[in-house]
Formats: sequence, C-alpha cells, structure tokens
Amino acid sequence: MIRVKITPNNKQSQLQYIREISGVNINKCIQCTKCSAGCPASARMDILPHEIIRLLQLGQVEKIFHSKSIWNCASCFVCTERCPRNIDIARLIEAIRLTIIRQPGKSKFKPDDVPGIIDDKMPQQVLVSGFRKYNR
Amino acid sequence: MSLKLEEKAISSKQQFEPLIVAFCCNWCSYAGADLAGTSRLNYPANIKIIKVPCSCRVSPNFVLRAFQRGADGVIIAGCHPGDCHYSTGNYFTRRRFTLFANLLEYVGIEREKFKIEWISAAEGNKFATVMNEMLDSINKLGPSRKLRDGRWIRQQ
Amino acid sequence: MDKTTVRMQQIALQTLANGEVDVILGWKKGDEWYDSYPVVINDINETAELIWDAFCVNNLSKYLITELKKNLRIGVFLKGCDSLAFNQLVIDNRIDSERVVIFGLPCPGMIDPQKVKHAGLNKGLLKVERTGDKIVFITKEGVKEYIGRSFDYDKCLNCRCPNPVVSKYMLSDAVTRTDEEQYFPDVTEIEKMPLEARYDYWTKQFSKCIKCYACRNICPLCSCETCVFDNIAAGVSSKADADCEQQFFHIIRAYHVAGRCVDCGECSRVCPVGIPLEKLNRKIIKDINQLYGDYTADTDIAKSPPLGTYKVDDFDPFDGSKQGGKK
Amino acid sequence: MPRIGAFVCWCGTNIAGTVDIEQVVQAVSEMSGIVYVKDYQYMCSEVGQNLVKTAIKEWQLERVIIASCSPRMHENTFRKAAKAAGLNPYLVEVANIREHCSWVHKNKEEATKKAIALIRAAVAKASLNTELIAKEIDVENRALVIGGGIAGIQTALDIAEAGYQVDVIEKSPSIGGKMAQIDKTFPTLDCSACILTPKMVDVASHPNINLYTYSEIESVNGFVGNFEVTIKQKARSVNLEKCTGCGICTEKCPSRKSKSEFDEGLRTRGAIYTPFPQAVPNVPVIDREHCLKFNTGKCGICEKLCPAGAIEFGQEDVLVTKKYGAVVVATGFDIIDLDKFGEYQYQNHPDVLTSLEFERLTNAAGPTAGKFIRPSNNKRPEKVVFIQCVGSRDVSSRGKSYCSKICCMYTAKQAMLIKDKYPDIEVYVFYIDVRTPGKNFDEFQRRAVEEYGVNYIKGMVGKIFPAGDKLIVHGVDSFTGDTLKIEADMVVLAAAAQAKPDAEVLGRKLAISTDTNNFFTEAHPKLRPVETHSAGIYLAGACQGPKDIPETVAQAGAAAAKVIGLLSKRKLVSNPCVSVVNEDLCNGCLSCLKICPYDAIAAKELATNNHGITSKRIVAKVNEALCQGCGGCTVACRPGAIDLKGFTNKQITAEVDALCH
Repeated sequence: MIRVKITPNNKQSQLQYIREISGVNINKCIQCTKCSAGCPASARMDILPHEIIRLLQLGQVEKIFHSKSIWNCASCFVCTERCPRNIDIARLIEAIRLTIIRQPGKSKFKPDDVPGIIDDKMPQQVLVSGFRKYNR
Repeated sequence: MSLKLEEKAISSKQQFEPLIVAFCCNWCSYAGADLAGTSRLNYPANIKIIKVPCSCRVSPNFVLRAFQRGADGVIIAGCHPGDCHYSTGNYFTRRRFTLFANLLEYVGIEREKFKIEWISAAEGNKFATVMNEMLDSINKLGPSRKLRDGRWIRQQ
Repeated sequence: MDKTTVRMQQIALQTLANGEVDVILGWKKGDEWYDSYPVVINDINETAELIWDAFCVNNLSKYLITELKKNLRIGVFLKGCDSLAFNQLVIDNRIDSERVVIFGLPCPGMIDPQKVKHAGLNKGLLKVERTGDKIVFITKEGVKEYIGRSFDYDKCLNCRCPNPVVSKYMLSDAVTRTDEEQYFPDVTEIEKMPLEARYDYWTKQFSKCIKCYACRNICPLCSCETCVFDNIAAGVSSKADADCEQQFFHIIRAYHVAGRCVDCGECSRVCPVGIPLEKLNRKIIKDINQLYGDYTADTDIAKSPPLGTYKVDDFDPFDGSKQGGKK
Repeated sequence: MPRIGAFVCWCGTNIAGTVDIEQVVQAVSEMSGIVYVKDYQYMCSEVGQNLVKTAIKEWQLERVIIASCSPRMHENTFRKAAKAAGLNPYLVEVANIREHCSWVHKNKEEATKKAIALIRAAVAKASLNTELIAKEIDVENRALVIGGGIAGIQTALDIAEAGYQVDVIEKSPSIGGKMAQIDKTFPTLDCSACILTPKMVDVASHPNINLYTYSEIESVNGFVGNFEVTIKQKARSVNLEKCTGCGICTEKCPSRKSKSEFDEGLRTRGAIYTPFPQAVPNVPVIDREHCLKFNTGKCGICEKLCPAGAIEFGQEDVLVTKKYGAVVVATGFDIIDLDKFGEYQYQNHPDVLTSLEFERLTNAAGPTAGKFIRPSNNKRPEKVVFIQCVGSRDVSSRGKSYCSKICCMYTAKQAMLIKDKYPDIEVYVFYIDVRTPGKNFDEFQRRAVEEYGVNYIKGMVGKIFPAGDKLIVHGVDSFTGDTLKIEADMVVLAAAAQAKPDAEVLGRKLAISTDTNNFFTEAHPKLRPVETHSAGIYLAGACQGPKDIPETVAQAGAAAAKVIGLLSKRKLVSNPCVSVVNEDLCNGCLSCLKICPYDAIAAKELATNNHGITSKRIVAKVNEALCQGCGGCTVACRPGAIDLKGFTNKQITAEVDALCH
C-alpha cells in the first residue's frame, strides 16, 4: 500500500451511511485488538477487524472498500461476543458490505449467472437470499 | 371525537402546562437530583422538588393537598428499600403508598398521576429518565380537574 | 330471643348486686318497634328493662371510652362485631380492659328497619320477634311470619364474626354461619368499572356528604381526642362543600382506618345520605389481605397492625427495573 | 409575617447563565414578608457571607433565604454565617436554583419561572421556621474498624496511637488480608510480609487495640457517637488463651481434603489450620465442614496431641454487643471469578493462573516454597504470558466497566521478578494501555522492559488452545498488525478487582449505600473521599474502589484522622430537627412508637382530671437524644399530634401551596 496522507474527514456520505445502518458507535473502540485476535478468518484478512474500525474512525473508507477482509468475514460473531466495549463488529462489517452492494450498478448476482452455478443439491433458498442481498 | 371537540382538546393541550410536585428524600433522591444537575442532564421545568428528610415523612395529606392546589402529578422519590438512611423508613413508605395508590385508583384517579420511585444518590440519569417519562404520561392524559380545588386559580 | 333477654337481665342484676361491676351498658326498648337504644344503668331494678332483640345494632364498645374515664368497673354486652371493635380499642390504648366485664352475645343478625318499611310491613307494627330463622311481625291487624334472613342488614348477611371473640360470660350458644362469604363482591364490582365511571360514581356519592361526621363519630376506631378534621390549626381540610374537600375527607378517613377497620359496617348504616362508605374500607381490607396476609383486625392484640410493621420482601409495585437502576 | 431577607446567587454563570437574575430579584421583592433582596456573583464566598451578616444586622432580619446551589453543599456555610450575625442558624432556608433548576433546564424563561417558584416555596417554609437549639449528645470514645487487612491495621494503629480504644473485626482466622498473600510489593520490591508482619504484631500487642478475628458484624444500631454493634465471634473450637501456637495439631490432622483459601486453592490444608505461618493471632481454627470429629465423631487426634489442652470442640458462636463512637469500614476487595471468560481456559487448565495465584506460587511461604514451577508438571516454564485487563475496562455483562488501577504495576513487578531470577525465561505481556501514574511507577515499568527485556505486546489475547503440555496463545500486535501464536508454558491473568460479595449486606446493616459496582459510596468523590453520608461511618482502602497499598495506607490515615477528630469532641452537636409531641392532641395510641426505627418514643403517663375525677392517660414522649428526625411517626399519627421540627406539617403544606401558586 502506498503511503497516503491521512486526513480524517469523517463527514463522507458512505461513512454516515455505514453508521446509520449498523447503528454502531465506532468511537467506543479502544483498539484492544480482541476482535482481530479471536477472529478465525483473520489469517486470510489483509486488513484486520480492529484496523477496519481504526480506518473508519479516520474516515479512510476507500481502503476498506478495496480490502478482501470484509468478504472473508464469516459472520461467526466471535468478535461481537468478546468485544469488551460492546461494539457489534460483525454487524459493522455487514454494514460495510451492504454499502458496497447497494451502490448503483454494482449488483454481484445477476439472473443470468444462475445457470452457471445451480446444481440439484442447491436449496432454493440460496438463490432467493442471494438475489435479495446481492442483486440491485 | 368530533372535529370541533378535537380542536378544543388540541388547543387546550397547547396551553396545558402540567405541574408535577416531587417529594425527594434528602439522602438519596434529592442527591440523585443534584447528580442529575451536576451531570447537566435535562428534564422538564414543570417538575418542582420539595426536600423531605425521608420518604416516610410524606403524608397522604400532602399528596391530596398538592392535587387540590392544582398539581397534575405527584411523585414521591425515596431510597431503594434496604438502603434507607434511617434503615426502615422506606419500608413503611412502600406499604402506605401501595395501599394509598390503590385507593386513589379505586376512586378514579389515573395511576400515572401519582407515582413512587426508588432513586439512589448514584442514579442521576434514572432521576432524569423518571421525570421525563412522568411528564410524557401526564401530557398524554391532558388537563383534568380531578381532585382540584376550583377556588384556587393557578397563574399559568 | 326472650331466653337470652332473661339471661341478660339475670346476669346484669347479679353482677351489679355482687359489686363485680358498678355500671352496666346495655340496650332498652324505646316506644317504636325498631328503637332499641343504648343505655347506662347502675340501679339494680333498672336491669329488668334491658332487652336483646333484632334491633340492638348499636356498638356499645365505643361508649366505654367516656365511661371508663369515670374510674368505674363496667359490664358491657357485646355482639360479634362489637367485640372486634373492643379489641381494636384495647390495641389503641383507648380503654383499660381490666376494668371491663364482657357479656358475649352470639348474634343471629340484626334486622334493617328500612327493609321492613320497603316491604310495607311497618303499618301498625307493634313488635318484632325473631327465633332462629322465623321472624314474627305483631301488628294491630294480626301476626305475619317470615322465614329466612331477607330483612337482615347487608353487613349482617356477609358477617365474618357472629360470635364474640372475647368475653367473660357467654349468654347463648355460638351461632354457625353456613354460607361461605364471597370474596368482597361489592369491591370487585366497582373495581371492574372503567376509570372514568368509577370517578363519576364516587364523586357523585361524595357530593351527597353534608360533613355531619356521623360516620366518624360512630366508628370505634375514630376515637381521637381531637380529630384532624376538627382541628382548624392543623389546616388540613375545610368543611366547604367543594368536590375536592369531600374527596379529601373520605379518602383520608378510609386511609386512617386502613389496617384497623373491623368491617362492622356502622359508618354506612348511620350515614344520613347513604354513602356506601364500607366499600372504601373493604377495598383496603381486600388489598391488605392480598398483599400482606389475612389480618383479622380483631383477634390477636399482640400482633402489630399491617401499617405498623413491614417485611423486607414486601410486594413492591414501584420497583420498575428502569435503566440505571441498581438491580 | 417575619422580616425576611433574600439573597440570589449568580454562581458565576452557573445560575446566571440560564436564569434571569434581575427578573428573579424583582419577583422576589414583591413576595410577602420580603424586606431586603440582594443578588451577588458568589454568595458562598467571604464577601457573599459578609453580605448576609451585615444585612441581618442592618435590616434586623428574622429569616434568611439563600437562592443558590444545593443545600447539601452550603447549607452549613450559610447557617454558620447567620449564627455569626446573631440569628438562629435554623431560620435560614436554601432554595436550590442551580442543580434543580439552572443546570437542568435550557430554556431561560422556563428556568427563571421555576427559580421564582422554588424561592417562593423557600420563603413560605422559612416564614414558618422556628428557632431550634441543637442539643448535645455524648460520644463513646471507642472506634470500631471492620476488616483486618492493611487498611484496617493502619487505621487501627493510627487511632490507637492517639490514645483511643479500637476494636478490629476480621472475618478470617487471621488479620493481614490480601497483602499477606503477596510476595513482593511495587514499586520498591520489598517483601510484603517483611513490611506487614511487624504492623500485625503491633496491632496484636497494642494496649488500645482489641482484636476480634474469625468474627462478623451481626447488627448495627444507633447513630454517630452512639453506635451499638453486635459482633458474632464464630466458634474457633480452640481456646485463644491456652493455645501456644506450637502447630502440632495442624501437622497431625488426618483430614487433608480442604483447599487452602490463603493459597488460593493451590494446596490443601488440614481441617485444623492457621492460614499462614505469621498469622496473628497464631491460633488455629477448626473448619467444621471437613473435620472428621464433627462429621463422624471419631477422630479427635488434635485434642489428644495438644500439649496445652486448648482444643474445645464444644465452643459455640458468641454474640458480643458493644458501644462505639465511630466505625471505619476497611473490608477490602476480591478478584472477579473468571467463569464467564472461557477463552482463557482458566477453568480447565492448571497452568492458567490468576495474578494472586501467581503471587502464592512465587512466594517463599507458598505451596512450592518459592520454586517457580508449573502446577501441571512441576517443571520450570520456558515461556510465560501475562494478560492485562482480564474483566477490567469491559462494559459487556462479563466484566467490570472500570480500570482496576493496580494490575499494570503488579504485572510489571511479576514479570520483572521472573526475569530477575530466571533470565532465560521468555516473558510476554499483552496489554491495551499501560497505566503507571504513581511516583516512580513509570520508571519501574520501563525497567522491566528496558533492563529485564520483558516483551510488551499492545493487543489482547483472542484465544488460548491447550496443545500437548503447551498453551498456544493467539494474539495480535496492533502496531504491526501481525497475528501472533506463542507456545506458552504458563499464562497469568491480571483479573479485575471487584467489591466483596457481602458488601451490600454490610452496607445495609450500616445504612450506607453502595454504588452499582457494590463499592461503598463516599460522601463526595473529591472533597470527602473517606467519609460516607452517614455521620460517624468512614471508609478506608479498596472497599471504596480499587486502589494500591500506598493509597490505601494514605486513606487509612485519613479515616483515622476523621475518627480522632470525632472522638476528641466529648460532646457532639445533635440534629435539632427531631419530633415533638403536642400532648393535648395525643390520644396515646402509640402507633408512632411501633414504627420508630430508633425506639426514640416512649409512653408517658399523664394524670388528667375531667370534672373532678382524676384518671391516668398515656401520651407519647420523644427522647430527643435518640430521635434522628426521619419523620415516619408524623404520618403514622392520625390526629397530627406528633410533628417534626424543621419539617412540620404546616411547613411542608406551605411549600406545596407556594409551589402550586
């Protein structure tokens, strides 16, 4: 990653949007890294959960959007369970994913993708929830 | 309600400035009110506090007197049972006013108009919450002449 | 009834004669059929005029307060509910029970003259006699008989304590009550009414009040030297005929007998304008029985009254676990 | 109507900010009885008080109203000022227009209207105030210290040095508390027992100190200067005088099952035991649950072997009631239990210890006689991991929201001691923030890092996986962002400090309140840290909040100073707002007597004569020394015969009328 001059500008619309739909107050985080330490998927994450929150606090939303971590998060809620400051990190990362998905034209799951991935063992529900979440 | 009646109700609600008399026990809830002050919490100005040494000092006569003189709500705040500075004061408050509150409701007074709350000296925010909630419920009830002495006109 | 009257006159004569008592408190028959008025006699030959019939409703225990002040030994006739009141007066230290000799009178129930008038039987009525379930009306025209207790006072119909709980001499054998008393039906009926209807009902009832204070004067528990409502200096309430003053008096009167009222129903009986005051007292009795255990405000003198004591784990309707609360 | 002077305080901008002072002064001057109104920026200042004094003299004021901050702050200040000007102090009334008005309302117009209403209520009440003279009550010059830890010991010694009798009550068989369990103390690393045991011996031998160990508070009655405390001396089953402390019984006792509380369960002890060798008093106690004699009736070896014949199986609990002038609560703290912190495997792995267990492990008098070995296989560990803030700074329901203040320092000390004795052992400390604010504290912690090479890692441990005889510790270094896996041999958790579980029960007995974390509430966090709201009851040490030994000793000295200040007064000024009976109205029903918490009301016989016949009647009579002025009796009294001076029925009714004006 190239050195970027950090100017904390947390008035960005995406940041407001993330705060709104997640209802999480990121200022409560004291950077104790309990979430990253306990995260089973942290090995495959380029930005660890506590770093995601730090970046949010600094308003560096772009970096998070380009990261792989938010897609590797398995929503197992270990981080939320163990956070000593009662921050719902899993919910926050879900909010970040939704901010990306809900950007216009970015839907990740179009109807014509279906034939490619469907097989007889796949439950119907997977398609329905996939459309609901990833199709805009 | 017919439209005309509704207008009258709304208009009378606008000028309706409820008055709530709060008897606060000196050791716990009065200190809780002080803490609400020092922590700059906010509750409506309609609440007026009278200091009493203990919640067991408040007599049903004072409660009825307050309603007579135009109070829309009366609240007695004391220490949590067991924490009373005089060790058994609020046990008696609890018995007396459980019966008195039932009697008032039996005679037709809404339960929201007369409340007892246990607020300790460390619960500034509970004090503010209780007062705000009480005012909301009194506002919902709207103005009412119950128990009020018609000859006593309260300057708005 | 005559057997008990004779027994009553004998015991009165005997105790007056042997000096066990100086004065007897009983009833005498007035000239009207319903009038058995309370009387204080100390002369032996007056004992023959004592009477026990279906109209001896007056509770004699309250007279003891003034009579005992004359340092006399007093014999008094007490029915079931009167003996409850007697115990309350002892608890309140208003009477010195050593100087009282109690003649117990198990009470079959008293007849309500209003009900007799409603039934139109009072025309030319001379005398009413009751033996067991049979009631005999002796009128100028003839004799009419009725079975059952349809003429009894309401309060006697659901009487909880017909037999005196304390007495030195018992004048007749105990009366058994069969019908198990329903649980405060009159109170639950009012409780079911919607709030505004209740308010209107009671305000209408209270507005009838003329502040004659008969209810307070008859009540064995309202025995204060100077009642707070008579004491202008207390500045508690005034006699003005405004809704708030009436409500103030009646709510506070009911509250002052809370935990002590023996439900003898005298306040409603004597109220000249017929306000159902016993419904206020019984509401409190019902609440106390539910919340703090059944207190029979009569039998056990040592037990402290419900409002005079507490339990650490009393029912706490005010303990909403609001945010910030300790628990 | 008496001549009333009113003084409206600006309190800088605290009041003037949201209350229009001119409008208030104008409205107050029109109230009935007001002859003088003055507003000033700081009424509580010297100048402000002088304003009151001169006004009283010049205008012959008979009542004074101060509209300012809460009476709990400056009521005494203004009462003293009035007294200095010759006015009875109880004719002063304070209207709280700061905490209850200007600070809690934003709208200036509303706040001003409310301030005027509050002052009108104060005027109404003041006009009915009567002159009250405070009576004097005598003070029992003996103090009671609850808790035998360093806080209790230091308080007792300081009070005894001033020449007063002190009783110390300790629940466990010996005094010493947590400090006796510790090996070394920061920041000077001197041995804890070396600096504590001499003080324990001083306590035992001091002529003015009376020690009640293995005893608990049964009940507390009375009030400042006249506390009546009932102490339950639990049956020790050993005679205190006869026992010489030779220790034969504790060695020979066959029942070895019970875990030693003193050693945090790391070793077992006999049914008859002394907690630790330097115990004061050095007299064992029989743990009746595990003693064979009490359970099966067979054994009794200790009785046979005891040379002094001091064993008395028949001993019963003894209740002792004594009077005290002051009480100091020094009951200390506990470590939280870690059952909700499953990720650290504390419950199911012997090598995961709490910091207190670590202290016992490394202590020379500990279960391993100071040898630093792993409890699982008794081998010396190569890698030790310390974890800070276990349960502290945790707002979830698992832990405590506050910082326990002492863990950073004692963890640095423990880490340093390991590296000092065994330089080749690798030591890691996972922390969120190192907080070492005391004198020489930061230098001490930096020595651990710079001289002794303790690896401090900023980050929390996520999970610990037991693998073979190792403990794999998963953590993250938040500076570099790498996840770390350390194969540790031992993990020490710096568990949070919490209040004693029975603190609330003791608080209820003493009528002092505890906060939401069950620590005792001090009267004022900044200005009165060792006092409570109940006069005569003081706090010292960690029972008021987590703190280290230097602070505890400082608080102990402060509490002792307060007690000495109280006991040095032969007489105490009693609260004059007590009940008074109007004998004409009283009909002797004594329902007031039944509910008085202080039994301050008694029956009194009056001879009355109506129409020539004299007879006796009973009336209630208030013992002004015992009455604390709660006012419960005034409501129980139906005719209103008993009233509370300072808060009479008429005064409160006048306040209600004024507020609803």
